[in-house]
Amino acid sequence: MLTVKDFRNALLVALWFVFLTFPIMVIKINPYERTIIWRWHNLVWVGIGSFVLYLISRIYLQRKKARQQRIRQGLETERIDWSQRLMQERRIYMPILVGTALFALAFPLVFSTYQTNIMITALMYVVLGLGLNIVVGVAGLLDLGYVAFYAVGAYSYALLNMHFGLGFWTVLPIGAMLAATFGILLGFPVLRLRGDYLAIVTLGFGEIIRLILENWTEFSQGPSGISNIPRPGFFGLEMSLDTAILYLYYLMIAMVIFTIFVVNRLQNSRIGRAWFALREDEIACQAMGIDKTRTKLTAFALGATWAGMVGVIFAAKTTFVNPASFTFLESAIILCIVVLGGMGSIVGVIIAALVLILLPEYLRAFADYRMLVFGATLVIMMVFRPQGIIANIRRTYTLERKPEPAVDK
Amino acid sequence: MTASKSTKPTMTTSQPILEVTGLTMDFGGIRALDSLDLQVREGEIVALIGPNGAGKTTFFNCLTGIYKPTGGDLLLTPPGQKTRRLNGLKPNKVTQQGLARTFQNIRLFPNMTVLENVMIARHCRTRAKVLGAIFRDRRTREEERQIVELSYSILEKMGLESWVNEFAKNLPYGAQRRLEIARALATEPILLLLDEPAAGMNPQETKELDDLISEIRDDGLSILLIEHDMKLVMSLSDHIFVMDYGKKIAEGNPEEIRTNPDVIKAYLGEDVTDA
Amino acid sequence: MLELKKINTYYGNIQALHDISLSVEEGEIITLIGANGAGKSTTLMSISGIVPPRTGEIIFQGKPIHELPPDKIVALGICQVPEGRHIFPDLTVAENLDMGAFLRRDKQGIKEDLEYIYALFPILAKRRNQPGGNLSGGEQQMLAISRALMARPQLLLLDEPSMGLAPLVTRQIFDIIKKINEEQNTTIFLVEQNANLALKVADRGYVLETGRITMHDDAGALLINEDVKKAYLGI
Amino acid sequence: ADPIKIGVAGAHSGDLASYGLPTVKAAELVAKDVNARGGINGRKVVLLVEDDVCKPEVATNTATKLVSKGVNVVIGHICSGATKAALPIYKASDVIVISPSATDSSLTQSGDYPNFYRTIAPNNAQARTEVDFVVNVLGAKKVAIIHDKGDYGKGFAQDAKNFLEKEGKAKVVLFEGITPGAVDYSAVVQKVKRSGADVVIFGGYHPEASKIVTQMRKKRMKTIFVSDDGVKDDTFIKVAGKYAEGVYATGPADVSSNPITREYREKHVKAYGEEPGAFFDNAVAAALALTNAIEKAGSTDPKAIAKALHTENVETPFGSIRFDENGDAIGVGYVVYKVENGKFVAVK
Amino acid sequence: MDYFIELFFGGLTRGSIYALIALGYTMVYGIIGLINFAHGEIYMIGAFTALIVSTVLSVFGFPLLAIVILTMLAAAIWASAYGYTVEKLAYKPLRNAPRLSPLISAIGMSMFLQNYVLLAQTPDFLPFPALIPDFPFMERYAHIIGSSDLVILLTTAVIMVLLTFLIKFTRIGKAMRATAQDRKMALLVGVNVDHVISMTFIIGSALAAVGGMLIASHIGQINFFIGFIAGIKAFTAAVLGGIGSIPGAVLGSFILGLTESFATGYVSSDYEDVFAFSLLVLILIFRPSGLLGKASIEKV
Ligand SMILES: Nc1ncnc2c1ncn2[C@@H]1O[C@H](COP(=O)(O)OP(=O)(O)OP(=O)(O)O)[C@@H](O)[C@H]1O
Ligand SMILES: Nc1ncnc2c1ncn2[C@@H]1O[C@H](COP(=O)(O)OP(=O)(O)OP(=O)(O)O)[C@@H](O)[C@H]1O
Ligand SMILES: CC(C)C[C@H](N)C(=O)O
Ligand SMILES: [Mg+2]
Ligand SMILES: [Mg+2]
Repeated sequence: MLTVKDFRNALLVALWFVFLTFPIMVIKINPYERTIIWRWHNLVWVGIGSFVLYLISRIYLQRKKARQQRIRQGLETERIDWSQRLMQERRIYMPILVGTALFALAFPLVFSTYQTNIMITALMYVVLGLGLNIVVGVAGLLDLGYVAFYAVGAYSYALLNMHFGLGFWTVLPIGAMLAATFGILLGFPVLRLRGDYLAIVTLGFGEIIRLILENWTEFSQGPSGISNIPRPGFFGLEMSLDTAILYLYYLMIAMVIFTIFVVNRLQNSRIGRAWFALREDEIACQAMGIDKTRTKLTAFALGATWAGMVGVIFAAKTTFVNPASFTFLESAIILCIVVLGGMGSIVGVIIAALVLILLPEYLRAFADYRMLVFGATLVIMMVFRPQGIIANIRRTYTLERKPEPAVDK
Repeated sequence: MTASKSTKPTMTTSQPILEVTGLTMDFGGIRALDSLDLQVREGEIVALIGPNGAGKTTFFNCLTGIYKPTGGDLLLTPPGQKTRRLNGLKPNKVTQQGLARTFQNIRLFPNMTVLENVMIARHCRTRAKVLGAIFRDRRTREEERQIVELSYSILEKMGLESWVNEFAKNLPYGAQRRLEIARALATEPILLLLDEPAAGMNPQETKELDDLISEIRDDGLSILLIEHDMKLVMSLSDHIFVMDYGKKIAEGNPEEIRTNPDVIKAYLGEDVTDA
Repeated sequence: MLELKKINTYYGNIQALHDISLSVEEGEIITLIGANGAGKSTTLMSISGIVPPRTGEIIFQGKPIHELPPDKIVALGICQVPEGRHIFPDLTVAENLDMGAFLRRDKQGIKEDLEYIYALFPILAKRRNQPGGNLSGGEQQMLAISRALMARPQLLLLDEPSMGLAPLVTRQIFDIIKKINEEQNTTIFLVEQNANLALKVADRGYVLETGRITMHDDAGALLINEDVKKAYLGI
Repeated sequence: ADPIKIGVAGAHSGDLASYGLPTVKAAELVAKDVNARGGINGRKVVLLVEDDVCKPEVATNTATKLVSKGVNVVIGHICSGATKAALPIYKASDVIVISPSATDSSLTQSGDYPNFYRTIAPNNAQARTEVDFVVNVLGAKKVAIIHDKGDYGKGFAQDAKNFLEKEGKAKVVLFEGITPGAVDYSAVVQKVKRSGADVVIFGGYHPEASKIVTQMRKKRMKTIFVSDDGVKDDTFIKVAGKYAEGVYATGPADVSSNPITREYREKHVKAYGEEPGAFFDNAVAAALALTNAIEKAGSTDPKAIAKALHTENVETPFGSIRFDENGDAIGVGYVVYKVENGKFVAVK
Repeated sequence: MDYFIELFFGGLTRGSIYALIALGYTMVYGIIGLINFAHGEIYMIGAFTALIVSTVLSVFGFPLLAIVILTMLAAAIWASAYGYTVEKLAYKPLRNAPRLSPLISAIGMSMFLQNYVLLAQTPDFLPFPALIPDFPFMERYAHIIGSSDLVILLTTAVIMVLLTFLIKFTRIGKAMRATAQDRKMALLVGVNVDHVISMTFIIGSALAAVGGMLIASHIGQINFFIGFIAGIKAFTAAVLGGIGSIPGAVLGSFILGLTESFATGYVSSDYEDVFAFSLLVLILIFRPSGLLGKASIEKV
């Protein structure tokens, strides 16, 4: 299968990486003592590693090519993408759906409080992902400052609770509304910016919010943050930690279901179509009578609403907020969830959120290699599935003589 | 189209529905439109021809709000209604007033299905809001049903019904052109603007397009057409405007234009049989 | 000069060309006609190496070129004026023309050719310092053809040069095509929707239907062929 | 008998790992000793080490994980922010926490966290020491205070400002936060210069401190630079080089002559082949205090342990200590150091 | 007045630093429309390589001048090699992918490289030797502008002129512009697009490395995270100036540097970044394509 040429290339690749990583992998200096440690063994590892990886990638490519060849010769039918199959065949996805639902319900009963706690975090990111998905995936507005709205939600609860003693359930809608308001305030001036200009402005906005929280001590208690935020209450019931986490878990499950329901309906509505169209071609969109600014604002504000709600939940879950939780990296992770999941695809976003949030958590055993692996995973996933885990499928309509739309999703 | 519009217009006595006076458009130093005057009457097919770069597309862009004209007036008078100015309106407002267009370079929504492409065009004639979309109340459901039905019937008429669930980008070129027209029709326009609909079509396909455009007119729409295919222009138009350097250099019926020496010199060339 | 031997071209898994074989002799004008989506542009893209064929061979002046990258193919003297013109929008007209001569190094020759082009299309001379993106459709088409000519190609591939052009200009362009062919002895491979016009200037013609060559004859003969008339000439 | 589970939480990976890892090692060394002695009251000690990367939101997960594994007591967390986020979870499960390094004043002084103890003095004690030094010893009349906007640096700076203003002996002429990681601090430095301050008090860590000192000296400014224990780290001197000369920094009292300190530092070198890192002594103190308290309490009942912590003295690298009603270690304080000839030397 | 001048020069230095990084951002963006988040990491790797090489050289007893020159060369070479490899691994396979996929790949690359250096070297700050000595003739002005500030300013100016020349008048420059505007057509006029894109990454990375070395020597310390913050600021500067435009990147950087300097000097450094980003928002509201970016009305 592998030819001599492949081996020669592998050797060249290995040599290149040996050269490339030489200063950083091999030489370790101690600038204080002015001593140098030469770690030649690293060189060997790099060489062998890149040699093997190259050969593996060759084999993978060859296999893929061979399969295409066979398809062309009619020896093999084309494999439908598994994600498409998953979504289209009721026979497959119904059992999965039921299974997932049962698993989700039983989860905290089967696993430890810690696992449940992690899962709550993951579920929060599911909702954040779905919220940002409206903005980025559906409406095509690249928002790198989504975390700002998350912060607005979290601080709404922290501050309103601290000053006025408002409870979780009161603040949940208030936080959502405040975030939406911020979304609209920001959206007005900047939404006419194109693509990446919008991206950097939203990034800036995210930073501005965080810096204000950090510096305006009188308002937000600055970097030391606000602590002792109460967990969500349940008719004034005293709850132990375990129960509180259990309660929060089911709350998040409900929240996820609610979000999926709303996002799904929105996508398949008049507004959802307008968002998709806007992503495709703004000028044609306007020529079809769609108010660009207003449609974008709606998407922005709705996305922010969700961030606001999750923000409130975040504050309630950690019982402590400080500005350090709302850095650009957070926005980047949420964006990764959306893109990795497959822009505009609800199921994809859910899977991606679970993977991206649970992965580093379970990789914790690898300690230092965790973020290295995380970064590499992002790159590899994108290279092999650039359209995301599950490419979005547009709703199709079946029309009989008497047309009646039927949802195929 | 919808039943209300099926009365066939009388050709000559009808009112102008579009009245353009002194339209001027400058790009930096370039004057792309130079006090252009033009009218379209109800039920007419009016052609706009002229050399490349004469400003025809620019005129469409001014009309539909994509460019803001430097000067002049754009007046629209829907049949039986008051006259309104289109100057400075945003593109979406113009569409709402009853103007719909196609683009010289096709601008479909490539990753949406054919049906959805048309459904989008119903946006400006429907009202469902966020809450309606979430709760999907009776009115929203009814509205959605109507959108689908109407869009489908338009596609049928354009001979695109076999493609409904196909991505727009996967359609053959000719079908994409037709889809663009279908999409424009779905906005319920009173005046349809077509920018070189026959470009890239072979003579056979052009002939089919000819029939299609006449049919649309027979449904009661007025049409303003930019086209370089003289066969199509001559056979379809009731009235022709000829532009050069942003100015009108001639107008008249096809026969007058065909023999107008200015037009021959600037645009047609000596021998018009091939083109 | 150019020979396509049983080429098969794919977009992903969709096959656009099936066993296309054709040949072009030095100094002639051949034309490829066919309906929308027949695969005309794909044929040209395969020759230029942008969408290389998966199987089959393309031989240019005795050398196989189907595995060469596009820039090497251009270097051999095959230039294409693609469908939709593809003007560099932010380069000026002059810079666009300059890009056409990207692979040439003879400063003097480039200068002469530039003069020749400005004489051929005076409007381009007038607009030489304007960004190409602001030109009208017709002006852009002229610029696109001129840009290809700046490479002094031996084989010029033209994809629907008349699309969107005023009748007068269309005729001008066809005159120029003939002129280039005669004066500079440039071989021309013309893809056209306007089959009437194309067959009139061409020596030979091929008919392409859904990715397969279905007919091949002298241009004159095709012009009077009943099937061709019905399907492509709209008569 | 069941082993006693001691959680060790803090930053063990990422950019702050160097603050957290020495604690793990300290805990390991102490646990080894205890187990070699046969454990506490016959029960072996096991360590549950968990990483929180110094992030509050991660710290809550870490804490939950430790609690659900049934820890009896926790050594950690390392950063004040993370500690604040984690404490309510321990509190809800009645777990005693003792930190070697979290210095935020409110952790002990707000009364919110009765289960919290620490073997390092709070920021305001440090600020107190520093302000006294600046005003009384250096005789400063105008003081510029800058900080790195972080929870630690700003907290400290704020405390210093409060003390200065309350006493009114010196004027605070500038109080500003700088952006950590910025490429250049010349504007702030100019501003300090213009303010005419005789002394700069900086709250934050050594990377920023060395940048600022360097830029000040490069601009030929002679303003005295005084900073906190985030700066009292040999790395500071190494990075700032000659510009470090004359800089003052507060830090835990020099305990290198204490036999316990020496003992554990030697053990560290033996076990890991290098000198221990930041907060090692504090962490050893924390581990010793905890194990001692459990032993004295005779059980892992939190109330009993708490009582022992408050009442029973224990020998640590900082001498014989116990904890006051807030949870601060009595007898652990700060002294002022000055960089002289490339070394931190305690100022008498 | 003195104070103003001091702040002004401080701002200029800061601006030059941003500019050296911003140029790479803007070039890559101009050509493949990608916000190359990993660019900041290339800058960091350049600085690390410089530190390693200069230490090794000085341990071996090379004279200062030789150290400076060899270090700069080594930093540029290795940073270019990283830039080249990153493009080949993480972006090239995504040429025809949806627009955001390469962006995520870039974010992943950025995390990977940060942690790679963290693991292979150290998470701690390391002192960086002052490669630029204090020039005696600058002593009189030392309270206003230091020797390394001067060198940074001059380097930026020279690089900008060279780069403008490269883009405007050389073959590779023309090829870059053509590729940036229409990749398919560039192929059809005979441009080797892969080669041009690689070259863009190589040049941008080399610039970043030079920047990394100068800045590290100016500040006197580095760690694995320096690329991130500087990268974000540099990117902001590039957008401010009109992304894709070389002079724009430099102008944007100076404006950003000066704004930050004056904001700190006359208002408060607490809100230094708030000022920077607010300025960005404000400028983009009035000039949606940045200061020198083309205000493109799309022709339809
Ligand atoms: N956005 C713009 N900026 C600058 N100049 C423009 C712009 N749009 C059009 N022009 C100029 O205006 C003139 C008219 O262009 P327009 O596209 O309207 O021509 P046209 O009549 O549609 O030509 P064609 O038949 O070739 O499509 C041209 O010279 C063109 O260069
Ligand atoms: N980039 C692409 N991806 C997928 N399919 C394509 C692509 N380009 C063309 N096709 C398909 O390949 C077939 C041949 O297209 P091609 O553009 O070669 O036709 P053509 O004969 O040039 O038509 P036209 O007259 O419209 O220019 C068509 O079915 C088309 O849909
Ligand atoms: C030095 C840091 C690791 C801890 C710091 N003392 C704090 O309270 O956050
Ligand atoms: Mg036009
Ligand atoms: Mg074609």
